[in-house]
Parts: sequence; C-alpha cells; structure tokens
Amino acid sequence: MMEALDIFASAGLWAAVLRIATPLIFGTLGALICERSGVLNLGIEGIMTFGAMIGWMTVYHGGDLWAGIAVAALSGAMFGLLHAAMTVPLGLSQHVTGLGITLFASSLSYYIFRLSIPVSGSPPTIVPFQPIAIPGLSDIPFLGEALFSQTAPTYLAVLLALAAAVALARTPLGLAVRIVGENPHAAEAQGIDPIRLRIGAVVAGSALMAVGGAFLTLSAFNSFFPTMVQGRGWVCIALVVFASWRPGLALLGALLFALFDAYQLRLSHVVGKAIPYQLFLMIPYLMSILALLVMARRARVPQALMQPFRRGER
Amino acid sequence: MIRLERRAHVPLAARIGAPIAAVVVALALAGILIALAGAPVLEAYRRMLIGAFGSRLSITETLTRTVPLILTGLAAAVAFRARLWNIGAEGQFLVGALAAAALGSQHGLHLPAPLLIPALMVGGAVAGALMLLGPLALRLRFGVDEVVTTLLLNFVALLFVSMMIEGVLKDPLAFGWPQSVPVVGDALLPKLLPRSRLHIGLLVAVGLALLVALVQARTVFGMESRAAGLNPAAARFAGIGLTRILVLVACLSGGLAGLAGAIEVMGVKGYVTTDLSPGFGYTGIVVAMLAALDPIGVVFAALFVATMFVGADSMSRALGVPSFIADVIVALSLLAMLVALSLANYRIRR
Amino acid sequence: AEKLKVAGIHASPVENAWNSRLHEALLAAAKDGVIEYTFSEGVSGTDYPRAMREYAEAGNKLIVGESYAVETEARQVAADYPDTAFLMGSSGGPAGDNFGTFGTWNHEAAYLAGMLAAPMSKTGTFGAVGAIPIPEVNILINAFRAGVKEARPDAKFLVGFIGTFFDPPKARESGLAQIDAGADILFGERIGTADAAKEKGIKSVGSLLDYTPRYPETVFANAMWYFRPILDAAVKDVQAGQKTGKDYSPYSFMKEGGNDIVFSETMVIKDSIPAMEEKRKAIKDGSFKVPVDPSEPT
Amino acid sequence: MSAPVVLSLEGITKRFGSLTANDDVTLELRQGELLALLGENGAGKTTLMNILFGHYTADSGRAVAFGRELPPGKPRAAIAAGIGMVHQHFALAANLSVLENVIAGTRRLFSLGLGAGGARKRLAALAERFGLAVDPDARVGDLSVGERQRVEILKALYRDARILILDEPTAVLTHQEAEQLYATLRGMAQLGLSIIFISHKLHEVMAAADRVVVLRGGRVVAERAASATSREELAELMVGRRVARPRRESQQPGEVVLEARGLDAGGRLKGLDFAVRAGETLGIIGVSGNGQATLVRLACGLERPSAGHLTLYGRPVEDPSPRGFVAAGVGRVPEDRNGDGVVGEMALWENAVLERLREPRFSRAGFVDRAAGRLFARSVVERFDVRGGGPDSPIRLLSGGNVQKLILGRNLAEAPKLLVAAQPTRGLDEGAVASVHGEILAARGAGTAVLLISEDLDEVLALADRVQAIVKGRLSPPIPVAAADPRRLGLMMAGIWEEAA
Ligand SMILES: Nc1ncnc2c1ncn2[C@@H]1O[C@H](COP(=O)(O)OP(=O)(O)OP(=O)(O)O)[C@@H](O)[C@H]1O
Ligand SMILES: Nc1ncnc2c1ncn2[C@@H]1O[C@H](COP(=O)(O)OP(=O)(O)OP(=O)(O)O)[C@@H](O)[C@H]1O
Ligand SMILES: [Mg+2]
Ligand SMILES: [Mg+2]
Repeated sequence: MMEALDIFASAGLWAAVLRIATPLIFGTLGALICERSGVLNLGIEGIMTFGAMIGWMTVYHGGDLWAGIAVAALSGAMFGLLHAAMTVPLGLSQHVTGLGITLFASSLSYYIFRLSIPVSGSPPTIVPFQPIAIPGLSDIPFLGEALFSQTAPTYLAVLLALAAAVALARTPLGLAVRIVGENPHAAEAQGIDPIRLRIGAVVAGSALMAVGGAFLTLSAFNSFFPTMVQGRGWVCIALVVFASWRPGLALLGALLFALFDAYQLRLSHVVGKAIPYQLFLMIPYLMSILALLVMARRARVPQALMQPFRRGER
Repeated sequence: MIRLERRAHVPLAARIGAPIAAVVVALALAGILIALAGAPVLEAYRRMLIGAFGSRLSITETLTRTVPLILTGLAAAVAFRARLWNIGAEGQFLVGALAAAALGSQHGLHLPAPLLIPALMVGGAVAGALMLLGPLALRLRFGVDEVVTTLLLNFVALLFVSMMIEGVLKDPLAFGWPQSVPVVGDALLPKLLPRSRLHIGLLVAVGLALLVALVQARTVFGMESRAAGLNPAAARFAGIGLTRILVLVACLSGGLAGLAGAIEVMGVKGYVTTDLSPGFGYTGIVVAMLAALDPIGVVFAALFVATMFVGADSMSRALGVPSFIADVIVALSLLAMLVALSLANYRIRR
Repeated sequence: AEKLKVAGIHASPVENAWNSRLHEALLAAAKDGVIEYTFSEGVSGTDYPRAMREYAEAGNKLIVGESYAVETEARQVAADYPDTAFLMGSSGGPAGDNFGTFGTWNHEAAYLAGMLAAPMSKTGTFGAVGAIPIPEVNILINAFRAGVKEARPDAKFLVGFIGTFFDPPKARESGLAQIDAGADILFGERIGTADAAKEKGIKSVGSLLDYTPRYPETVFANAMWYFRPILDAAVKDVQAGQKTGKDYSPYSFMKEGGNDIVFSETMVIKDSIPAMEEKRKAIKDGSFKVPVDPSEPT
Repeated sequence: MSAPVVLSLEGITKRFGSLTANDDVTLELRQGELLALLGENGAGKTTLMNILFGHYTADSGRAVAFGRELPPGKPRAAIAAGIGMVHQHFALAANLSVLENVIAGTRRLFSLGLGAGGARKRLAALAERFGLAVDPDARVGDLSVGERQRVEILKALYRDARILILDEPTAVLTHQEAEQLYATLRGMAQLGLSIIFISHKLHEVMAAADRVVVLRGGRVVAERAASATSREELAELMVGRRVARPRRESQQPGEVVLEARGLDAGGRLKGLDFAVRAGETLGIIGVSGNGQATLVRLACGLERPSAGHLTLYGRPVEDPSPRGFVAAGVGRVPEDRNGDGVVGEMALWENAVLERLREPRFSRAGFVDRAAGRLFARSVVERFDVRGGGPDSPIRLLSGGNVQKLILGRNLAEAPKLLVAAQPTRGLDEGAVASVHGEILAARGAGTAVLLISEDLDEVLALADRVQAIVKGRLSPPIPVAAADPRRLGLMMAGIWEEAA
C-alpha cells in the first residue's frame, strides 16, 4: 500500500505526466476552440495522425524541428478547412463528416508515409526535441525535475492553454467565438460573420490538433508509424466535455488523464496483476461521462454546438 | 453573382446522379494517389474489380465482408433516423461478439445447434442493446448528449473485452495469447459455399435490411420514431411515448450492432480478439450515410464499401500500391458522397 | 533451379522488429536468387485469411507469415489449399502436411545478454518491457533473467507489458516507469525501451535485431534472431516436395545460426566476457541447454 | 413632414425559388418618424427588413441610409450606417451576460481587451436615458421576455442606431409591457430616432404609428397617415378584401363537459376550479408565467394533476394521456404550433393523422393505412381551406396561418366534444385571425365546449362567453363576458378580482 503511494513522491512520475499530457493539451485546446464556435470536429484523430506523419517527414527530409511543427500545423489547418467547408457553409452532419475526415487523414498519412519512406528494418528516426532545463527553476529539488525539464513544445502547450483561457474570456475575438457557438443568429445580428468565424475557428483548432500529433513524433518519440496516435484524439474530445468547454479546466483534465496513465504504468510494478490495467485505462473515459452528466445540467454546452447556420435560410 | 439556393423538391436525376458523380470524383482523386505510387491507374481499377469480383474467392470474400457492414450500417441508419446519434456501434459490436463467445463456449449454453445459433444471435443483440441503453438513459434522464457518451463507450468496451479475454474468458489453450474461449462447433454458422468464408449470416443481414425497411416505411412504429426524431416536442404532444420509442430504437440499433459482432464470431472467427473489428462500427456510419439512411440502400452501400476494401486490398497486393489505398478510397467516397448529396439539394442561381 | 514463388503476409507494418527480421531474410533470399518475393503488410486479423487464400490462388508455393491471431482460420486455409506450403510464426503446432510453424527462439542469446548485463547494474534491479505475456515473449524475458541470475542470484526484476505489439512511445513510458522504480538495466523486448534508457543515461539490451547502431551509447548487447535458417529449410523442403507440416523452431537455435548475441566490447565489463563466451560455446555444442520457460514472468 | 429622409429602399425584389417574397418594394423613412409596416403572414415584412439589415441579399434594388448606399448582405455595414434591428425571433445568446451580448462585435476582432468597464458605464447611461433598466451581468437566459426585449433594443442603441427596426416586438409581450414599449419608442422618436415597426395588432398600430405602409404578396399596396385611416381599412388593405372578425351569437349552453375541482400541479397551480359546458367558450386570461402553460398541459393530457381532479362528462378521464384525451373527444390546439403542433419535415398528411395513428381506421396490426391517411388529410385541406401544399408536401412549407388551420382542422373534422385552444391566433395576421375565430365559433355553435387560453384580450372578448383570470397559479371566479371590459380584465390579471367584481 505504501509503495502505491510512494509513486506520487517520485519526480519521474510528474515529469511523465507533463510529457504524456502535452499532445492531449494541444488536441483538447484545438477541439475546444472548434466546439466553442459550434463545430464538433471528430476529424481530430486523423488530423493528429497526419500532423505526426508530416511533422516527422519534414524533419526527416532535413527540416528544422520547428519547421516540422509549422508544417504539421499547416496540414492540420488544411484538414480543418475541409471539415469547415463541409460543415459550415454546407451544413453537413458534423460527426459524420468528422469521422470521414479521420478516416481520410489517417489513411492518407499511412499511404504517403509508405510511399515516401522505403521499407526498412526499423522505423527511421530523427533527432527529436531535447529537454530544456529552465535555468534556475530546473535546479529546484524535485520540482525542477518534475516540472522544468521538459521539451519546448510542452512549455508551449501549457502557455497556449493559459493564453486561450484569457483570449476566450477577455478579447473581442474570444467573445465572438463564444457568441457564434451560443447563437450564430445573435452573432450575425451584431455584425459578426458566423460562417467566416466558424471556418476560422475550425482551421485554427485543427492546426493545434495537428501540432499535438506532431509532438508524438518530434518529441515524445523519434519516428512515425501507423496507428501511433492510438485514440488520443478521442480522449481529447472527451476532455473538452470534462473541462466543460473551458481551457483552464482542459489543461487540468489533460494532466489528470496523463496522471492516470503514468501512475498506472508504475503501479503495475507494485500490485502486479491484482488489478487489471484495463480498469485504470477505463477510468478517464468513465470520468468524462460522469463529468458530462454533471455539466449537462448546468447547460455549459455551447448551445449551438452541432447546429448548422445557413445564411438567408430559416 | 452566383449563389446556391435550396430546392424545395430534389429532382430524381439529381438524386441518382449525385452518388454516381461522387464515386467518380472519389476514384479520380484516388487515381492521383495511385499514380504517385507509380502504378497504372486504369490497370489498378481493373485489378480492383477483379480483386472484388473476379473469382469465386474474391466474390465470397467481398460478400463475407459485406455482412457485418450491412448490420452496423443498419444500426447507424435506424438510430440516426430517429435522431439518436449512436456513434457507439463499434463498442456494441464488440460486446455482442463477446456475449456470443461466452454463451457459445463449452461453458456456455448447452443447446442443440438449431437452437444454439439463434440463442447466441439474441445474446449478442441483447448485449449490444444494453450497451446503448446506458447512454440513452443518460440522455433521457439528464439530457447528456449521446454523441460523446457512445463514442467514449467504444473505448470502455474495447478495454472491457480486453480485460475479459485476458481474464475470465481467456482461452487457456491459446498459449497465453489474449483471445476468448472459442465457440463450440455447433455454434458455427453453416457456410453458404464450401471452401470459402461465406456464411449464412449474409441471408440474415439482407433479411433484416428488408425487415427494417418494411418497419420504417409502413408501420406505426416507423412513423412514430421518425416523428420523435424530427420533433420530439410535437411527438410528445401527439401522444407518442418518446421514451418508449427511443428505447425501442436503441434496442434495435444496439441490437443490430451487437448481432453483427455475434455473427462475425459465429460465422468467421470462432472467438473474440481485440482486433476482431477493423472498424466495422465506424464504417457502419459511413455505410448508413452513403445509403442516405435508407435500409435497402444500406445493403448496396455495404456492398460498395466491401468491394472497395476487398478490391483495393487485392489491387495493392497485385501492383505494389500501399494497401492503405483502400481506406483512402472509402474515405474519399464518403466525403464526396456527403458533398454531392447535399449539393443535390441546391441549385445554382444567378 | 527455378525460383520459388514466396509470399509474405505481415500483420504489422514491416518496420515492426519481428516482421522486419522475416522481411529482411526474405528480401535477402530474393536477392540471392533463391526465391521470388511479394508481400503485404499491416494485414488485420479480418483480412489475414483472405490474403493467405489470395496468395495461394495466385500460385505462390510458400506463404510465410504469422498465425498468432488467426490460428484456427489459418489452419483451415492450409487445409483448403493442400498444394501450397504455409510457414507461420505460431504459438501452436504444425498441422496437416502443409502447415509448418516456427517459434522465435532467441532465448539462448537473451540468456547470454543477461550474463553480460548482470555485473553492470549498480542497483541490482533489472527491467524488461514486453508486448503481451505470450510464450514467445515470456521465454525471452525468462531466459534473460536466468542469465542475470546465474551471475547475480540476488537480482531484482521488474516487468512491464504494454498490451500491444507496436507502440514505441508506450514502451518508452513503461521503460521510464521502471527506471523510476530503480531499474538501471533494461531488457527491451519491444522497440521504444531503449529510448527510455537513453534518455535516463542507463544501458539496455536489444532483442531480435541489432539496436546498437541506433542507440550507440545505450544498447550494449543484442539477442539477435535470424529467420534465414528457418526459411532456407522450408524452401528446401518445398523444392524437394517434402512434407512441410512440421515445427521449424529448432532452426532458431544458435547451433543452426538462428540466434546469437552481438555486443559492444567497450561497453560491457571486460571480466564478464570469458564466462559468457564459454557458455556460448556450450550452447552451440549442445552441452548446455538454456531453460525454456513459457510461464508469465512476474 | 419636412424632416429629412434618412432611409430609402428602392425597388427591392427578393425571390425564394418560385416565390417572390418582395416585389419591387420602394419605401422611405424620415427622421423622427414612427413607421408601421403591416401585412398578412408571409407578406414579406421580415424578408424586407432582413434585406435592409443585410441578413438576406436582394435580387435587385438597393437600400440607401443617410445618403449612402448599403452594401448588400453585410449586417456589419448596416450597423455601421446606424441601423439597429430587433428581430422577430430574439437574436440573443442565452448563456452569455447582457453586457457580453451587447458588446460582442463592437470592437475589432483582433484587438486586445474587451473594454468592459467603459461599456458598462455606457450601457447604464443608455438604460437610464431611455428607461430600459436591466442588470448588465445577468445571464440573458435568466431574463423574462420583456427584459430580453429591452436587451435587444439596448444592443441597437449601444451601436448608436439612428434607425431602429422592430419586427413584431409586442407579439410576446403583455398588454402593459407593450404599452410601456410604445411609450419608450415615442420618446426615442422625439429624440430624433427613426423607427420602423411591424405588428399584427391594429390597435397598437393606430395608436403608435405616424405613418403606415401595407404590404401584400410582397408588394406595397398602400400608404396611409395613421391619423387618416381606420382599423377596418387597414385590415382590408392587408388582406385584399373586407375582413370582419366574426361575431359570437349568444346561445344556451348544454351539459358540463370539462370540470376541474381543486386542481393542483406541483405548486404551479393551486386549487383550480372551473367548468366548461357544451356550446360554451370559457376564456382564461393571464400574464405569461402564471400557469397557463401548465393548465394547457393538464387539459391536453400531457401532465397529470398532483391533486384534485379533472372530469370529462362527469367522469374522470379513463386514460389521462394525450391519446386518451384524443380518444375521449378532446381537440387540442397547442400554444407553440411549430414546436408542439407539427413536425415540419413530415408530410402534411402525416401531420394530419399523427395523433390518431393508432386508431383502427388509420392503422391495422401496426401497419399504417396510408391511403386512409391521405384521404383524411385531403378532406381537412378542403374543408378548412388549408393553402400551400398537398397531402404529400412537407408541412414546413406552409405559412403560420395555414399550419394553424391544419391543426384546427384535424381536430374539428372529428367534431370534438371539447376544444382546448391555447393562444390560437398568436402571430397570425388579420385574415387568418378571422378565419380561425370563425372556425372556433362554428365549433361552439355545433355544441363543442371550448376552453380558450389567451393573452389577447380582444380575442377573449370576441370569443368567450365567460372569463376567468389566472394569477400565480390561482384562478379568479368567472365573470360573464358582458360584464367584462379591458380595464376590468386588466385588474383581474393583476390579481385584484375581489375589487374588480
Ligand atoms: N429563407 C427563406 N427561404 C424560403 N422562403 C422564405 C424564407 N424566408 C421567408 N420565406 C418566405 O417568404 C415569404 C415572406 O416571408 P416573411 O417572413 O417575410 O413574411 P412576414 O411578412 O414577415 O410574415 P409574418 O407576419 O408571419 O412574420 C413567406 O412565404 C415565407 O415562407
Ligand atoms: N416543471 C416545473 N417545475 C417547477 N416549476 C415550474 C415547472 N414548470 C413551470 N414552472 C414554473 O411555474 C410557473 C408557471 O409555469 P407555466 O409554464 O405553467 O406558466 P405560463 O404562464 O404558461 O408561462 P409561459 O407562458 O412563460 O410558458 C412559472 O413560474 C414557471 O417558471
Ligand atoms: Mg415576419
Ligand atoms: Mg404560457
């Protein structure tokens, strides 16, 4: 029992939490921005896969690591544009289109990867982001190792979450996104173009999703292989709900989810197989459903989520 | 200025032309990718046709692949028609399969074959239905949107199946491999053709599609469930028990998905692994949309998707095109079809 | 002789370590002019039997692959196509005249790697990251442990299974978790493990293929597995018209050239080499048998 | 009328498919003027205003505000030109605060800071000046309908609107709220604002407007100074023929059909007593939020009383469910016709039979008899003059008045013993009101008992034999309509019925 608690005292656990959480933070923020504007983007799983592939490919072919991130973001934006074009002006069913985007983006990633990388014994690698020790902070005992020895994209993710929280609450753009997600007719009556705003939000959100995917190949690991996103995109969709559509809570949710994952990996050394590991892995999903249950009552859901807006129609 | 304007009535030509145009566009786009792989495009499509229909083997394989897709496609179609957004067919498929394996194993039901097979089908359907009733209850009781809950439950179901087949339902004779106990010989579905994988599940699936079509078009339940989906408040005012309708729809939808899993176990594999389904549940949604939620259309859409998968898979083997092209083609078809069907509702005006 | 038409069906992408060993051996045989080789990869369990049938109907004489996830169906296919030989990585045994099986028995090399690893640990704790606890994997991890134990009976072992065959980031996280728990030598049954070792500046052992070029400062020894002897034996049987429904695992043994250790002399402790080489000789001449223990390590 | 022209619409034409919603409409508005736009349902009033504000794009024609042509299809440009619009269906985000609703879109999108502090002060000043008090931090979803109306107007004023458009602003307001609103509008006009408002309530139009423009079939058919016209003339101009609301003939009521004794509904209704007799109309008046909706739900079988009982023909209702009520001969007209009354995407015939689908004449062994359904629909369409589509067209294509006629028709075709009609003419034009009133009176004449729940006092005075008021879940004693006048009814609705009596 004590051993199970001791795990929490290891700096390695907390470092792992931040690391595991990073792609989830990007993905969740991306999904959150889309949903706040009223568009559910189930393309996330595929967009993350594509970002992972194209980001890695950029670096493999000699690009800078940040160029990899940028190219991934760009590709995410393109898929976002496709999703937006289909769901916003055409008003097509958002979840079906999203699933279609996921199928398309992921199979296209595998296809392109297979075409351009010759088959070899083990996946070719790149030199990924290295941890940056923040001078001063990383020397703090425990905390330094736990929190301040991450790679640059991890710091970026945390900063982005905070920035998104401020932007949504306190800037005209954030307010515009919110009002479009709540009632696009109200937005239009205020001179905001719901269609352009939604397209913009979906494009931006999808770019973030792709960056989350790229983190997997450019920082968490050093090569790309099919199926490597492993359902992380769906987890992000759940986390948005868990966070009741707020960036700050999204950050927290991603960390909590990562904590479960990291703890579960370590706990298995202590308890052996007494508790099936699957139970631990289920917890975040079940927690999200529970959160949904609480949130549904408070009506925090963007009211126009999944409701198409057609100009000049009623 | 050119504008799109919604049509009050969609002409027949547009309704038929749109899907055809969509497939042509999808194949043309996929052609670019095939050409990138250095393969001759037309030859590739010829190979695809051969791979899907060119031999006894390919025909039976295509049809075998069609079976679960019809059932998951129907599952999505009936639910979507009543505006029950069941994205959880994948999970329902898995638990249906697990139920069939558990009940059909040596330690399960002891029934003679003619009873065992229907019993296992019912068992799978019940498991799938139960899996969807949970999210429905949350929606009815707390107003929780079922898109996310059913999506999430797919992962819970997968983990649950994984836990079971590494736990109590693990096959002790599988050398540690995580797979469920197999169903007994009596539980295996008779083959439609010897030396093939094609089983009588095909007849069951097509029969159910006809039945669902009949129910939806002609019965009180069909009309009431449509009303309930389109305008719940008005349905309630007209005295239609929404809860009752949605529960029935959920039982039907989840049941069909669960049945798909059970049939896949009994007809093809004999036991359950976590990779039993290459996304049959999700593809079912694709199938339903391609069919514009029409039950008869689902049969053809399922056949189309199966043809694409099996044909492209075979083509990729023959021409050295990466096998992922099959998924790319299906995805492109879906996206093109969605756009085409929607554009058919509009006309261009200047 | 005429080239034998051989098809490979890989359930994973061919980058996956295990499949890459088959794939490389098949490519090499093709290059040597022994066979003509075509393959499919990433074939799911649902599609696997169809791929087998298609290749059989396309006139391939030998079909190489893995039937772990489709044991029953694969044997059914073999029965339906008696003129085609099947050579499958399998947990089960051979079937009929044409369904041959093989195991991945590089446990001898793993044992030797364990002997080299034993004195290198400061903490006395050794970690191992595996896919899922099937005999193929268990035997290896147990053999590595036995090798360590021979030199260091008090050693402590950790084991982690990632629940899937190909998820390098997860293997890495699992490795990191073991390092957190005190391990300072990792046995990487799965790719990704060495990344954890590298990140934390400890050493690790590779399995199946040579990871040292990929992780030069980290991987000091590799329990190599070579598929070529099995392949050659099966090809010979097919060409000779002999029954191929048999267990080809013995060709994995070190004395057949089916597995061996490769290691970096500069990274290991010098004194431990002679004892290991001695054991190696004993294995080859048959005077020492590395225990085969398929039970799940705990 | 020497004030300068601030707005002119020139030759506006707008088509939806084959339908011409606006046909070469030309219109002028002068500074400080209150212009009423009249027209029957579907005349194209909302469409015209939506074009002006940039929600829709006209097929031809142009709009000029303060001498500058407005670019088509750009609400932002209309706002910038000083036009503000209060929409027929409120354009508010319920989950946002009042302040957020007001300031959204007021600043450059990509600037920092919302400037909420300054905005709050400005909003308070506006509220003070125009007498439109609301709490800036309240969640809009928590506000009453009247308060939301104020927020809508404040939104326009906040953007310095000098031309204000109000599309049926009083449709959901009570009499008092409406009076107050017009008082405010007149004040604004005196301050130089120019106002266009749309209403179906002719007495309001007569009282408030300076000038009246009438649209019919998308064309401007008349323009009158409010002082130089009459209700009757306006009604005739709108509909194109003389319309007179039918008159109630007095007749001797029969047996008691519906009776309530001590009806309670979870605190929302308290000890209600009332009775309706055959061939008699009982009008229930009240300000929204006092329990009418619950009363309608009880009388339609959608909810069961928590105490007390409801009897039909002296017996408790056998099966107190919507179907049971229908089977027992109750015709039901819901308050929200598009929300509760019909399923927009379904065919007209399906909507006609939906609540009777399980009766043996429309289905057998669970199978729908579609021929019988279509036949029934056709008979309703003919008898009640439902226009806009045949049995197989989706009902969403029908106008509000025609939907209402179908709902009434599907009930009245069955000669119900009781008709429950909730707000039967809300939002309907003069012609439609006349025909709906005619149908209700005809049913009463044929011996149907009518329970009329309405906020429209004119309607109650025209249709009811007796009137009761509902206030905070309690019902006043009935008074005969002969003893009722608007003042007395107003007092009753305020809960002062002892004094009023
Ligand atoms: N977006 C649209 N698409 C198709 N038809 C429309 C659309 N908007 C309005 N119409 C049609 O145009 C006509 C005019 O509608 P409009 O809403 O302008 O009428 P209105 O005068 O405001 O009526 P009401 O008094 O009922 O509000 C109607 O027949 C209506 O059905
Ligand atoms: N289910 C409920 N539980 C508790 N209170 C309720 C419930 N439904 C309504 N109320 C409250 O009871 C009062 C009467 O409600 P009801 O809906 O009957 O009034 P109404 O006059 O028809 O209002 P409206 O016209 O705004 O719908 C209102 O204050 C309402 O907020
Ligand atoms: Mg209008
Ligand atoms: Mg009311």
